[in-house]
Amino acid sequence: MSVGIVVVSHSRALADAAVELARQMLPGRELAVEVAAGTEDGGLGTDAMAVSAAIEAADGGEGTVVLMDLGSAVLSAETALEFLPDDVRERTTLSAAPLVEGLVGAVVVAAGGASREQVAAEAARGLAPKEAQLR
Amino acid sequence: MSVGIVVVSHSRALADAAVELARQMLPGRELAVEVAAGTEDGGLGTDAMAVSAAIEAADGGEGTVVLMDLGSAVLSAETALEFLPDDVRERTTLSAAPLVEGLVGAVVVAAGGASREQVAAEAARGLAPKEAQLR
Amino acid sequence: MNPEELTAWLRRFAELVHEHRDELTALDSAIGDADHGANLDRGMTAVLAALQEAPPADAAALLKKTGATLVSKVGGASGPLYGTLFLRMAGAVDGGFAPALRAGFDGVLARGKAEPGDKTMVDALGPACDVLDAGGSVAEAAQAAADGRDATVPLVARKGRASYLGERSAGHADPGATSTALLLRAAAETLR
Amino acid sequence: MNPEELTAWLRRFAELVHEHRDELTALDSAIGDADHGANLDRGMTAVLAALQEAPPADAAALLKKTGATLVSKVGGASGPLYGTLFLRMAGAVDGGFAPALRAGFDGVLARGKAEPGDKTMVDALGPACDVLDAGGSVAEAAQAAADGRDATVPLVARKGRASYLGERSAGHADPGATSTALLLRAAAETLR
Ligand SMILES: Nc1ncnc2c1ncn2[C@@H]1O[C@H](COP(=O)(O)OP(=O)(O)O)[C@@H](O)[C@H]1O
Ligand SMILES: Nc1ncnc2c1ncn2[C@@H]1O[C@H](COP(=O)(O)OP(=O)(O)O)[C@@H](O)[C@H]1O
Ligand SMILES: [Mg+2]
Ligand SMILES: [Mg+2]
Ligand SMILES: [Mg+2]
Ligand SMILES: [Mg+2]
Repeated sequence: MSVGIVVVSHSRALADAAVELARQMLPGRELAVEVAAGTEDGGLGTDAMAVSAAIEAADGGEGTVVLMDLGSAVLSAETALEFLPDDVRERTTLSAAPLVEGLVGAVVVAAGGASREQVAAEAARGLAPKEAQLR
Repeated sequence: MSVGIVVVSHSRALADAAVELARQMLPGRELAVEVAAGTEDGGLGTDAMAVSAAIEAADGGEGTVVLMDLGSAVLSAETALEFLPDDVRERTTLSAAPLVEGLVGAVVVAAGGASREQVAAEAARGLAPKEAQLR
Repeated sequence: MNPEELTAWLRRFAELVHEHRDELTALDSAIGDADHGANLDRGMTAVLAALQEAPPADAAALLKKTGATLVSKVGGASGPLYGTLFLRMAGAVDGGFAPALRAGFDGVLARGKAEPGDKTMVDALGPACDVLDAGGSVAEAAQAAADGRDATVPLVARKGRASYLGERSAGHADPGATSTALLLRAAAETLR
Repeated sequence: MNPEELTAWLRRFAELVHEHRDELTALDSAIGDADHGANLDRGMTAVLAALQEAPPADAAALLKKTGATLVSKVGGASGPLYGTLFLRMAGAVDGGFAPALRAGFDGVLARGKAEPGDKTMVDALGPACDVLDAGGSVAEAAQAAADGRDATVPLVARKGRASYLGERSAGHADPGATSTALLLRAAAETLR
């Protein structure tokens, strides 16, 4: 089992495209990556209940790392924690990492069997490749 | 005239969705935001010539701030600089800021008439709202 | 408190939100993403539908359902914030409106981490709670919320989307403080 | 160098890339995003089409067009890298193949900021340039590039997508070093 990844965004299109980009790095490999994005009617927004469901779906026992786009998505994700069973909540990490850049690194190390702490740390250094290239 | 913004991504869908999300913060306001994303055949990739054209299109005289998704997008953007007229190149800033988070802040301050340095600085602090919310 | 008076309050709030939908959106258009009216209208419409569909047995269940609906349906930052307000009220409603609203306010503070003066709904909700805790009437609390909303006009936003605007956020009332003033006005019109 | 021999080189490289497309993609599938074969095949197909459409008058113009086409059509990191290689070769081609390739290699280093041992195309291109600069034949340079490619197998990637894998990138040849070995093999087969 690997750590699961959850993408919380105001935009369904953004989340789906980010996941597609990241999954490129997993040719033929499996990983639970769940999306909670957009409002029910297809607009821009987040839904704490959808985040909660996505976390439960992505959690295979090793916990999840949750990436969010903007501050209000963080509020929804924090609220989502309240609706999770205690054991699932305790193994959920909300990450302030850059959504797109962090996701790519996170899926690679998660698929490699890294721990939740390692996945979150890799997401957090998501800007490093761009910074190194621009130095 | 405002500073223009350019979004360079491997994914056209990702770039378009990020711009839609950011433009929400500019109800009724104008701003040049150009996208260079994806390969000609709709696949995932970047194109230095398309980046160059996007920078020229976004530059209204005050220069541009260019946001990129991953390291290889930085290589394309750096290559794109070679194909720009000297004056345009000199007022182009390539930013290592988080693509989505930085873009939202960048468009708001750019639309407010900020300088290129201010726009780049705002993009660079794109993770601050998430970090503050998660502290 | 009984479910009937709470339902009356929520109905009136939904009505006021619907009436002021465009005004709330216009305020959010000046310093945000132009959706606060649409967000809250969608959320409160969903709340009324949920309460209608399966009327909760008691006040706590009703507030819980209200909160759970808002965190799901509003879409913006005000969703988890108003949602948490009602979820926390559910745990304190046995003591009456004043302690329930105070518990809700504490929930909003914990969720959003805003401080008074950050130009948020906190600036309308806090003064209302203070009035109630000091023994004031709900009408007086509603007036305090309206004054708090007005006092957000000159403030520079330090939380939420409006904070992206920096100094440019000054000169406009905060959308969330404005809707909170409506929440208290609805209370003054429906609760004794 | 004349445009005819350069065209022969590029044609042969395009052929080899096309033949090894699946192998390059399989290598990139192990430590990247499984597109290097498709990327370079698309890029070199576009190069041949561009050269055919409007045959450049001299070697420099031909190399420039090749580079400009690759930076546009490849899509991956190898686009700006191979593109820069050819663009810089254009400025040094008057001195012959060896100084041109060295100038191209310097361009790749400046563009990608990789160092020898980072498990990239640099590890195949650098040794080839060293052989040529020391007066070796193009065939010897091609052998050095192939050896450089083989030497990437145990390395841990420190640049490009493969670097996301950390230690897990060891045990596989680098896709870009593999295609660079093909570029030098094509040179050995077409240039004296
Ligand atoms: N961290 C926070 N703490 C308290 N209130 C906040 C916070 N962030 C935003 N708000 C309130 O939410 C309102 C905006 O709500 P809304 O427009 O529905 O959400 P969004 O800004 O996500 O579009 C603001 O006017 C403000 O009153
Ligand atoms: N910064 C760099 N410097 C030198 N070579 C690099 C660099 N980044 C990537 N490469 C080369 O590019 C190859 C990958 O090319 P390709 O798969 O076409 O691009 P991408 O990785 O963007 O999908 C790698 O195998 C490596 O040899
Ligand atoms: Mg809003
Ligand atoms: Mg919103
Ligand atoms: Mg690749
Ligand atoms: Mg690629």
